[in-house]
Amino acid sequence: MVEQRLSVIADTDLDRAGLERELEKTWGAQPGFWGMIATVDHKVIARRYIVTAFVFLILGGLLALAMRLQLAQPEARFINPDRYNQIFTMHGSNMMFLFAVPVMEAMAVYLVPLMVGTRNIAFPRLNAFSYWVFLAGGILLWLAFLLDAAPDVGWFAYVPLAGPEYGAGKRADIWAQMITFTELSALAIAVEIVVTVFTQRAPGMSLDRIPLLVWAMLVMAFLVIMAMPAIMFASSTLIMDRLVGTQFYNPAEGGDALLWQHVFWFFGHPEVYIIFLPAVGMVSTILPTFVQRPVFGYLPLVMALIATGILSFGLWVHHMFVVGLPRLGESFFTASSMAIAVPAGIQIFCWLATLWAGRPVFKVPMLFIIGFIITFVIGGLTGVMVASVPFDTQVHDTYFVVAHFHYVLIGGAVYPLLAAIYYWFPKMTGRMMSEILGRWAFWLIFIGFHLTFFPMHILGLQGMPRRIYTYQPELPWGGLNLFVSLSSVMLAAGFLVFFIDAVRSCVHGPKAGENPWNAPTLEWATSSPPPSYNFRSIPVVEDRNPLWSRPGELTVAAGLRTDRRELLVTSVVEALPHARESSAPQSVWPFWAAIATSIMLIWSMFSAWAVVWGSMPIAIALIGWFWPKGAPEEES
Amino acid sequence: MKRTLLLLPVILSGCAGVQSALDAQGQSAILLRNLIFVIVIVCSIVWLAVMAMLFWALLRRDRPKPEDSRTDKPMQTAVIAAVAATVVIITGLTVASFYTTRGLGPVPDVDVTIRVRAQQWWWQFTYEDREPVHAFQTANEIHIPVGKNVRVLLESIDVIHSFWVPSLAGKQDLIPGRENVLTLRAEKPGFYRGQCAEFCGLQHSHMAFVVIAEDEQNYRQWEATQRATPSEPREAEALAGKAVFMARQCSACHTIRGTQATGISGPDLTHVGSRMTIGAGLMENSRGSLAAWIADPQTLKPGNSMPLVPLSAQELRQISAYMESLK
Amino acid sequence: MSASVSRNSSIMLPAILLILFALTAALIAYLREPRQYRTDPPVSEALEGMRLMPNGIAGTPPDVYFALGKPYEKTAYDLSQGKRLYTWFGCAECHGEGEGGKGPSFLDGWWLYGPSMVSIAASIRDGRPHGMPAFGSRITIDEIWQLSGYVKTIGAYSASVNAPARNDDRQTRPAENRAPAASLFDEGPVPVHPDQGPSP
Amino acid sequence: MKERVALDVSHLPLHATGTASPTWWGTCAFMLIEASGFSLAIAVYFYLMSLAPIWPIDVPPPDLRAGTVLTALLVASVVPNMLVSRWARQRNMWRVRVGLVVMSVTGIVPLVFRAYEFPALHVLWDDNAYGSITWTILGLHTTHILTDLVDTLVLTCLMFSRHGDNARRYGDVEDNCLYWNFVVITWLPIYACLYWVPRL
Repeated sequence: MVEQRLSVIADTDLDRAGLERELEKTWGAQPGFWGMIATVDHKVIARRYIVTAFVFLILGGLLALAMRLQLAQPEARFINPDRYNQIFTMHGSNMMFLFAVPVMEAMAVYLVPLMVGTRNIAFPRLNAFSYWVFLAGGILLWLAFLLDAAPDVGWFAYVPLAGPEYGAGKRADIWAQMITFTELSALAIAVEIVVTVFTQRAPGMSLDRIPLLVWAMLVMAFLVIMAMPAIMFASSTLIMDRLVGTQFYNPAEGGDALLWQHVFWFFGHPEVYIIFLPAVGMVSTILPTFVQRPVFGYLPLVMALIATGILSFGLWVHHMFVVGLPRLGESFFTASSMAIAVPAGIQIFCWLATLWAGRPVFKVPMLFIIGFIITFVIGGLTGVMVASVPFDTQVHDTYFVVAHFHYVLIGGAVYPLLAAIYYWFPKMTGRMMSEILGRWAFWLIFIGFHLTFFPMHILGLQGMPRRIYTYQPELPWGGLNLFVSLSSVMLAAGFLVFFIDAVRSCVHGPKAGENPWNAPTLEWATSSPPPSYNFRSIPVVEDRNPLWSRPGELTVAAGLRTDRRELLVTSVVEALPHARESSAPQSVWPFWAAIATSIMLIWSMFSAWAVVWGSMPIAIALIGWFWPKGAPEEES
Repeated sequence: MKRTLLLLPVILSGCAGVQSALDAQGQSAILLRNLIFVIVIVCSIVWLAVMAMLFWALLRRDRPKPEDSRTDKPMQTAVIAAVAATVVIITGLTVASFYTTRGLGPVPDVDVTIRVRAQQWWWQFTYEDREPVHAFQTANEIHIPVGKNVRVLLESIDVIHSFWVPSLAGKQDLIPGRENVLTLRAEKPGFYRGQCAEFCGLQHSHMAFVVIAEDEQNYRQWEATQRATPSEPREAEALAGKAVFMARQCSACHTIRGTQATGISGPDLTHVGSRMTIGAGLMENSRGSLAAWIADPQTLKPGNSMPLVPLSAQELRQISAYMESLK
Repeated sequence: MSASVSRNSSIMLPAILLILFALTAALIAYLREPRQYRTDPPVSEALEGMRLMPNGIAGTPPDVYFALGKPYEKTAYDLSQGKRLYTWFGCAECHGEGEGGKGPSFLDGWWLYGPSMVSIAASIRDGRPHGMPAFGSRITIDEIWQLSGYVKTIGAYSASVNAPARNDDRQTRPAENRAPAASLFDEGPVPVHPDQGPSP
Repeated sequence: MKERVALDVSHLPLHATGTASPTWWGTCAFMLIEASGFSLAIAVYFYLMSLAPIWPIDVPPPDLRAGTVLTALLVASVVPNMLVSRWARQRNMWRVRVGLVVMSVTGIVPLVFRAYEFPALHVLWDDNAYGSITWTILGLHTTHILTDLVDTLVLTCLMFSRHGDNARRYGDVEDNCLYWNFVVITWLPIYACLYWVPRL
């Protein structure tokens, strides 16, 4: 087929404009609806992912406000208990599986290829597939909620409450299958990230020159790969118990209710770090830009990321301190849960040192990072508290824990995420966000957050359990609950300002140049927003902060073809160029494969035979996906 | 009994510490509260120290040039010192919690053994005795002697629940297919509220109970009363209520010892009139609240297992009178 | 994929998507379960009004039963409540887990008084000759309907996705949602069981 | 920004092979996911075993014949598999074609024995927890054999089509061989676990 082509075009034969034209012709998406469905551009898919995830954040936030309305006064009748249980289950599942994990992965999908200096993510079609599957899972869950069939068993779905005997109807099945959808998409992205980082880094970007965000995303991807099979196993066995009568969780037939908790938390604890590590990477990447100094302690920071990743698999039992496990085991898990504070401490101290040595510029992303440090340290310290078995027996499943994990998840992950949005918004859209609205958003969110969640520590110690839809007027919780409910309005207002700013800036924001913050990493070496091919020429990296070491100049590689989607494959450790590999062109088959997968997964809530019959369309779609079409990308 | 009734308004008017880990009145709760204070104080100091470092780092003047590497050495030392301090503190807290756990270990001498069977959404308590005839059942309320070790055997007959009386001890789950044990020991007489702390379905919010700690003599007296079969009601209305109770759906689910009511799916009502609350801590026990509960349990506690039994107003009055008479 | 196909598909695709979405919605809507915890006293009074044929087999359920949308044999919640009541009211003492004992079996697919809801409910409420006691004074009418719906699933001829699954207990037969009666019934004609009490 | 050319890559091959190829790394990542799944399933097997007073619950240990023959077959299949992999590395079209046909057959035969393995367990998936976990593990492994078989069949068709003679196809064949080795290797601990642990 090579001989049929008129000529092979290499970038060295063209001038700048001609090169850009040729690259756009090869990499650009087809116009129209069809092209939109078929696109495999990592930036387009990541933008969709991010927008979808933020839509789920808004929906989840509205659920939280509804819960606060119900709890504002004792014995309120605003929401009935059945709906309330659905709401808090939806809030937790939605925030964990449809917002936090996907949004962090979406940031990785957007940023990792740009930061390692390549033209697209590895397995771009898998990437498209992953988005469609995620969307289907989200729609399934929310549709169920609208139809009064949402799961009502908590985001942790403990058996036997979620099991066949006590979980009547399809509610728990919908939860379990939503998990399968989102885990499928998460696993796909994890594989892409690992392979992108291992094989597609710009020449010269050896392991010790990888940006910290990319390191964080790499560790996160490994956590996904090792932890998510556990929840897949859990949700599948739950559905099997409910549908075909397996006995995994039936103590009378040799099963065990605690088995669920072990498997769920074996996933559930790493899950927290799947959300938190990317946030840490964001902080380590944004902070140096706003102190105009390289981060202090690159190596300890990388080691801390890896150590956190490894330790996160050794502390799932601290979610089960009150189930009556042997004393010795509990002591071990106390020690390991406490030990994870050490890598967290290393990170905090390295950031403080960076701040101390640099010249801080107080722009909005920087404000969110300072807010993050203040808030996350509290969350980390309350984490140390609940890691202690005796302490935990008093606060487990109370509002103290609610306060703790909101400090960790909002303070520890959402603040850095908002910083990241303010920081990379100019790169993603080509426009700056408003500094004034940004400050309003920050202060409203920061103050609103603390006023909302700090009193919950006290409520927990005063004996208020979690997941209650109401409480009696005789109990001394009314005042604080009202206060918390009012404060949550302020927090919500902060997010409202943020969303207004984001939408407004998309259209009216001042134009951003290539590198508005004078940042050191490669994503700022291309135009804002980046073209479909990311970089005109693949950069060659000679330094950890390539844009600072040689201001105004970029060393690049030449000799890539432009008539097919071509990128460089480099070695794992040294990033020496190995080959010019092609990247898959766009295709609609990932979309059809996702539709076929969705049909199979939803059908399988009703009949086990769906696994057999539903697999056939999936197989057909996958064959269509991989069957060669004679495109230049298939040459070798 | 009179004392109980006198104190009733006190507990129901919500005196602080009714159900609070900070208002510790039991042996283990006191140990736990001390540990909580120690850890919270240590952590607060750590947080203040980190904040001091943060603000110093943010606000200090004379900044070195970015390429100046003379600051690297002291920074390295400072970070290493801070990490070492973290390790020391973490180790200290681990040791402290280890010793607290040891202090909470099982005790050899037990004076009272209570078997708890949690179910959606109430608590069944059985006071065990070597002679089975002396064992008796109550619901959503236990009495314990002050200063004595009480062993609580925890079982669940449906989903997972958690037994938690914060003023007396930390919580412990009740898991179907397993049995857990908890020791309670109240150091002061009083009323301690407990509540289910593991999400157990629709009415998880209304699954409370009361622990009444009283001195040995009062406790023995209460125990003797509970063990006895209630006498025939004297009031005519209550007597009529008994007839209605036995003829209608009530007796299919509830037991009243000494009568033909032997249902087992609802709480044992043998001495329901002596209890402080009804509906698993939902309402104060009075003739009026009993009537309200029996008239429409599904509005007061939607989804609970007690059905709405159609009764005439007169029947309702009679049954409530009968319930109240069962002291 | 050729250009012409793709042009057609660009019109077809949104349609297909919408249809899929609507189908999913319809499927879930069909299975939605508005859970009713409280039966209004007038409704429960009306639920008492079933009319039975003189021979005691089959009859007409009250109008309110249809007005409610036949919840007791359709919604998963009511069926699972029925299953709990089956244990609580000691049905298993005579009928086992459906295999029968002193009373007739439900699993064999034979219904002495017909498989209609109204005759099952009437059997429970009013009792039957040869040993089935009347539970009308022991169980409220909505509970009787819930129980009937459940009993019907035990002996159903085809599996229902709304039927409860296995209990967290010893298993003595396949779960209701896998239609144990159908599978056992398929094993061949079952002779009249003299041990399960006489026929009406 | 000014660009300075520091590296010329025009001499590099158009396709990465072996461990340099992203597909190879992708296959490895998926194998890691599945290995996590298998390890977890085996961990659950031992967890349930530790709870049971006797293991297997209520039934004799599984019959060895079908499982052992299958194990022998799988281990033996590694030889042709390695040969196909080597021929693919040498880009020997005809040998690869023949080898793939052999491997397709080698994929189908274990499935026949697998069909006898399920009854050899003497337990159904819904009898007790032992049955559930053994059926799940066997089923999980069967889907792996099936997936690889479908992959091999499609590849065989591809190699006989005009798309066959292409370095990418040879790379795909190598990855497919790698995956088959994974399927065989994961089976060994599962075999030990299902068939020999109950005999200890």
